[in-house]
Amino acid sequence: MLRELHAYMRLTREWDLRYEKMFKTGALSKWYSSVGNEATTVACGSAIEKGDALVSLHRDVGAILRHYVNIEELFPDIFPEKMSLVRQPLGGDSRDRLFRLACQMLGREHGFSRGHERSYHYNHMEPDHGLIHLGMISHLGSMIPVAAGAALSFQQQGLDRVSINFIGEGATSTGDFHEGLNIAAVWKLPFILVIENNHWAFSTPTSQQYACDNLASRALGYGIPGVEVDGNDPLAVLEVMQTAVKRARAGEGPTLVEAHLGRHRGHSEGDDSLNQVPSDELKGYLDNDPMDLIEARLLSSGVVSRAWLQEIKERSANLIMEVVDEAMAMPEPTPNTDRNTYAD
Amino acid sequence: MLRELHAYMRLTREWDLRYEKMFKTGALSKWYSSVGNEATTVACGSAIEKGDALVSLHRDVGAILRHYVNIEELFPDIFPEKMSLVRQPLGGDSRDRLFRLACQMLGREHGFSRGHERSYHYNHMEPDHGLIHLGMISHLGSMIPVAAGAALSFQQQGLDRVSINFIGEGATSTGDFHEGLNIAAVWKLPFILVIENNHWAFSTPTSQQYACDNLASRALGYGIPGVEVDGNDPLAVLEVMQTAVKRARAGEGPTLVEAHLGRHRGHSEGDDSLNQVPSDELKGYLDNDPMDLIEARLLSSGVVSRAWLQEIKERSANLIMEVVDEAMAMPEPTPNTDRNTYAD
Amino acid sequence: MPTESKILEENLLYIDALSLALRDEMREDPTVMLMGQDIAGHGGAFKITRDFLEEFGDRRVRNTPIAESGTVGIATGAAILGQRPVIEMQFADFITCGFNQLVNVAAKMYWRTECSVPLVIRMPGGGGMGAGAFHSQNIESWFLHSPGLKVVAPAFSDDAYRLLRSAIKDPNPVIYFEHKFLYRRERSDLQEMQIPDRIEGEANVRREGHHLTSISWGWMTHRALEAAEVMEKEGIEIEVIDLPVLSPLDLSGIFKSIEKTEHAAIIHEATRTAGFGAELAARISDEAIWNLDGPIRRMTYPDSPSPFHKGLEAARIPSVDVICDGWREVLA
Amino acid sequence: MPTESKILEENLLYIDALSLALRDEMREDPTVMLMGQDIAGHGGAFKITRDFLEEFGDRRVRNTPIAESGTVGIATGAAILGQRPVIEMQFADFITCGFNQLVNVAAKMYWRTECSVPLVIRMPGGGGMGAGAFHSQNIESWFLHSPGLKVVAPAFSDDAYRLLRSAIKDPNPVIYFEHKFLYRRERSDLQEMQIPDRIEGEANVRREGHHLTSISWGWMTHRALEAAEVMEKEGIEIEVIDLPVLSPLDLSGIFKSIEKTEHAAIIHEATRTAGFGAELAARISDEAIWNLDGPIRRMTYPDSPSPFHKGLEAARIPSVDVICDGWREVLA
Ligand SMILES: Cc1ncc(C[n+]2csc(CCOP(=O)(O)OP(=O)(O)O)c2C)c(N)n1
Ligand SMILES: Cc1ncc(C[n+]2csc(CCOP(=O)(O)OP(=O)(O)O)c2C)c(N)n1
Ligand SMILES: [Mg+2]
Ligand SMILES: [Mg+2]
Repeated sequence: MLRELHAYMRLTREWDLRYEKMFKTGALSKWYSSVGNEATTVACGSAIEKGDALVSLHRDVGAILRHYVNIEELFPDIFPEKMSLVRQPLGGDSRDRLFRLACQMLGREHGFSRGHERSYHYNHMEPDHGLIHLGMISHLGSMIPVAAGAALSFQQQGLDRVSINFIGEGATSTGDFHEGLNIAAVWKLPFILVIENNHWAFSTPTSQQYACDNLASRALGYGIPGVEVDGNDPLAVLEVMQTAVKRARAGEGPTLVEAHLGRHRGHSEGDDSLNQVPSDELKGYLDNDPMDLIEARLLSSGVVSRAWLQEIKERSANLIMEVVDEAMAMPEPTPNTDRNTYAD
Repeated sequence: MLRELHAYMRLTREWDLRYEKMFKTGALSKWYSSVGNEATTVACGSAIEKGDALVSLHRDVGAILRHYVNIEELFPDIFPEKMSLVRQPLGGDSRDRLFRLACQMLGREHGFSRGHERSYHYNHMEPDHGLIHLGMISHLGSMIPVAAGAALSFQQQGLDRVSINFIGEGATSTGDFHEGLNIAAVWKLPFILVIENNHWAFSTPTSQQYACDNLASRALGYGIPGVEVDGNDPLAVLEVMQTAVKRARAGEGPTLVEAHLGRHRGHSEGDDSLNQVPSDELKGYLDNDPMDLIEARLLSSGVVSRAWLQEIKERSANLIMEVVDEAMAMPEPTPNTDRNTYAD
Repeated sequence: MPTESKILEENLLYIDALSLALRDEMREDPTVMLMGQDIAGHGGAFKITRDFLEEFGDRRVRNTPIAESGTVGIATGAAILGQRPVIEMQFADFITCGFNQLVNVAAKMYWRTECSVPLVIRMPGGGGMGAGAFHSQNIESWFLHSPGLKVVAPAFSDDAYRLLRSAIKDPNPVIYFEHKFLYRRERSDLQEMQIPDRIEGEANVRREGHHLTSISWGWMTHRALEAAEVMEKEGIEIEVIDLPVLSPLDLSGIFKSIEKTEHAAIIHEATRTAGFGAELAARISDEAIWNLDGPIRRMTYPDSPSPFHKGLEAARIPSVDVICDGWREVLA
Repeated sequence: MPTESKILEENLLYIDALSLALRDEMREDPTVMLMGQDIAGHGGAFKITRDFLEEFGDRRVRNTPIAESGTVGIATGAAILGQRPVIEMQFADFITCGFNQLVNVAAKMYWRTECSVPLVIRMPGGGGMGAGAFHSQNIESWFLHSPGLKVVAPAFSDDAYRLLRSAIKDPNPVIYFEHKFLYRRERSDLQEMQIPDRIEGEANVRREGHHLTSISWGWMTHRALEAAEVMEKEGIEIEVIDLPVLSPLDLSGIFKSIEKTEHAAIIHEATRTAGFGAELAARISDEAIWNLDGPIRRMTYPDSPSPFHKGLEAARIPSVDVICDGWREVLA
């Protein structure tokens, strides 16, 4: 299980590193890095299944990759024997999804939004494979009610599916956090909200964002379970999520999860917002890089070798380089491929 | 002290009864009754002083009357000796304020809004007497940040003044409840929010409004004190409020108070929303009428006689009848008295 | 060649047309669901959903907490995944609390993602009853300036019925303005009709005339018709065009009318500046200016909030007198 | 008779004009305070308040939680009681989350209560940078249709400086649109000037011409000036009028210009339907129609969200070519 989680975390990390590099060379105008969020996001992606709704924000590519992609299919030689999977993959073409995701990042016509929308601001649905993924709008907090609405549609249809959504600790201050969570609680919607608390919102520390001891305590005010968890520990997050998912599928309503993470990067690449983070605090985060932690754990448990870790890292990086290069070669949208404002 | 609280509660009750009657005869097109809220509102009005900001909603005339009016001045023969006052009156002309309040209710030119706005939707300021009163807009929840803003202005000026605001339990579901309270907590504003929980919002019971055990528990999520109190007991409310006020004046930040009250009337007079309240629940509320409770208490403690209670009731009713009649005789606004949209 | 069509309801009250349309759609399509404050047991502030709870159950008729933003957002999510939610705002004015969800999430969703959002927001709006600054507003212009939303504002019971059903069937978010003043005042016969599954632009000539083209919607169309009677006595024939659908906008009928009348005026209850009358005047002054023989005048509410006092309010809403004077000036 | 006036800053960048105006007001008036996300230590997303925390302290320069509605509401309350808050929206687009506080609480407060609300909301808006649907919008029209708000949208550094200071002094809530595209592109000299303590309507002729009156604001005024150069080569003289203040609106200069040119066109970056261009066209087609010898054309963004892809976006924003073509058609 740890090996599986690790593989997706590695893929996620390499994904970000690639785009960070492209940002530095000017090939990309903006990048919000998810480095440091992988343990939480991959674990969350591991807790859902076909037919569940994933509603993601700007640092959740780990959940997206975990949900979209079958790692055994991507690297059949590295994972030759069947692992004891935490969850079943969705089916469908993993590599093609990865390619289209790269096109999406690069504003290409083959991206999920066909160049209309930036980065993770897209929806992707594959009804045949039970893939339901709603991306973000920029306005923070807005997706919480929308994700709860996805859960409402499951409830209306009598399905035992769940909807999960993420939120930064900064965006817990929005009215929609409150309105969405409260309605979800009253209606017992199968909804899980995961706070990725990296203790900074752009340049604003938690002390200027909220005055409570922890955000999980807000759950009490909604009459739902609230759980704090070490967001650098994917097994801990997975366990919390599995409990929450079970509860939701059983019709018992939402759960609020607060995962504590580290801030590893600036708010977006190239800004100087990391200057606001005191250096010893930053050091604490970097010393607890979830990628390092899980690799140390894998090594110490003797499941894998250092060489294996190196190989999957290189293979991940190469695969991503490949799809990004392919995406770069794809056509950009033109006014001809433009889209109507209204559905008809 | 009890006698003082009682007198204001009585004045408040008679105020409402008068308008309820006028509604029935068609002299008034709409009335939101505050019958049943008097113990809480009068106690809250008793906890503030000159220079503090009162921000009221639709069932808070008890706080308004307590703040505007000096009962000793209104009935000098009933209160001949100085009572040991809970608070100092503001000064200024009590009876004139009562008269203008009646004009406001009746949409007359002498009302605080000069006929532009309905009932309690007005502001009234008397800088000379330290009277700062902001009335409501209809949109529920909206006044919470505004009232917190009044508290911010005190903080900016280095004044030890406080701002108090009310909210129905229904309106705790609004985003502004969350945003306003959270900012107030982070900035340690001298702000007190009193939830008047009458267990119904129009026709909606609390079970369809929130899923938590009590709303005071939401305070934990803001890192501020949250207190539940029997809203039919003015002494209990007063004590809670005095603690909160002290805390606020000392710069320690906001308090959330949840006062449990009964629903005695329909949402507004003449609608049938009271039909939604189960009859035994309604009976429970009526049996615990705060007016009856405080009078029983006064009688049993032997401070006052039944005749005295009767007298103050009649005098209150008469005084209100007087000011309402005077107000009725006042001119209605005309397009000539109309007001500009912009300050110049 | 008028075909004979059956009358389904005679003299149907506007408010009853709304109930009927909702009920018919809910019976026809199990994915239609209602959300709003106090709409379940109580049947809504205006009793439009009275008895719906009993017929359709508490899953399809949901009281919401007092949370307009949350409600619009939840409805949007549910709509993307196959439900057809109809939200009742208790008063149109309260949508400001859900403004972001509406204009940024719901309105832009299809363009951004090709996921359609079949959502209807019912907006009891308009003044005339001394209900003050927060229960009287006419705010259609904000939504007409928000690409992705369709906007309707029927003046007649039959249009109200048809357009509400079409709005529910339409795959786009539709802002449905229903005028409170008309609820219990407007009646018309409901004829058997086809219910289109899309809201399309319409401009209906409600009275023919050859001197001036008058354009209005909602309550103001009734005022226009009254005023046209007055003018008739002066020998002036006003062509009264009602716009039950404001977006999408179909101006072809209006342009044709102006070819005939050479004069145009617009009446609306909304405040003046940047109201939708401006858009109509702009379209006409661009595309039909050579047919005009007079200024394009707007008779509107002034740029102020709505007073509680009925006299002050009445002085603001375009009256029959104000309308007639406006027309006379255009024709002068 | 031009008086000699001292140049305070040469070639002042638009973005620096904003910082300077804020700093000068804060130094002059201790009740001026700033609120916004990340404006304190970080100096704001655009660094406009860099070093303000150090100079003015954390009481007057406040980072807010991510809560636009709460922020506008708190600022409104503080403004009523004597503070002069200036809010920075991180992007203009986010005001939708505080829409209700703005249009219902702040805007209507003076009319309802005679309490004035001296509040400024700084709105970094506009497109041109491929920033997508939620960081590019031009939403002035919503606020122009909200009585009680004043609205400015300066195109030049000197106007930006003066109007920001006047906005802070004005007793009404002022929505201050600053264009992100101009931040580091527009420069002009700042001359010694009087700072009025009210925002008044202004329409400034930025280029004289006698063939056509062009009206625009913000970035589009620069496009208009560029396009006028092109037309000059064709022998056509465009009078370019810039509207740094949209509300209150002063059209007298525009009417005078139209008397001379007999042709008018409006350019805006906002989406078309019910954009503010419509109001201008409506006013002209009512009050100046007899002076017109051509249609009133609007060159605008189409009715769609803003694409992330720069090519798709550029195809929407009125270009010099589109503007020239529009003018040519009006003059044809
Ligand atoms: C409603 C709204 N206000 C402001 C912003 C600007 N903004 C974008 S990201 C951000 C900080 C978010 O912090 P947090 O929620 O903690 O997420 P993180 O980036 O730390 O993962 C801000 C203020 C926004 N996107 N939406
Ligand atoms: C934002 C908003 N939504 C809806 C309403 C309509 N409304 C007016 S009062 C009310 C119920 C309020 O209930 P509660 O807050 O419990 O106060 P109570 O009347 O019980 O004292 C509702 C839904 C409103 N005024 N504002
Ligand atoms: Mg964060
Ligand atoms: Mg209540």
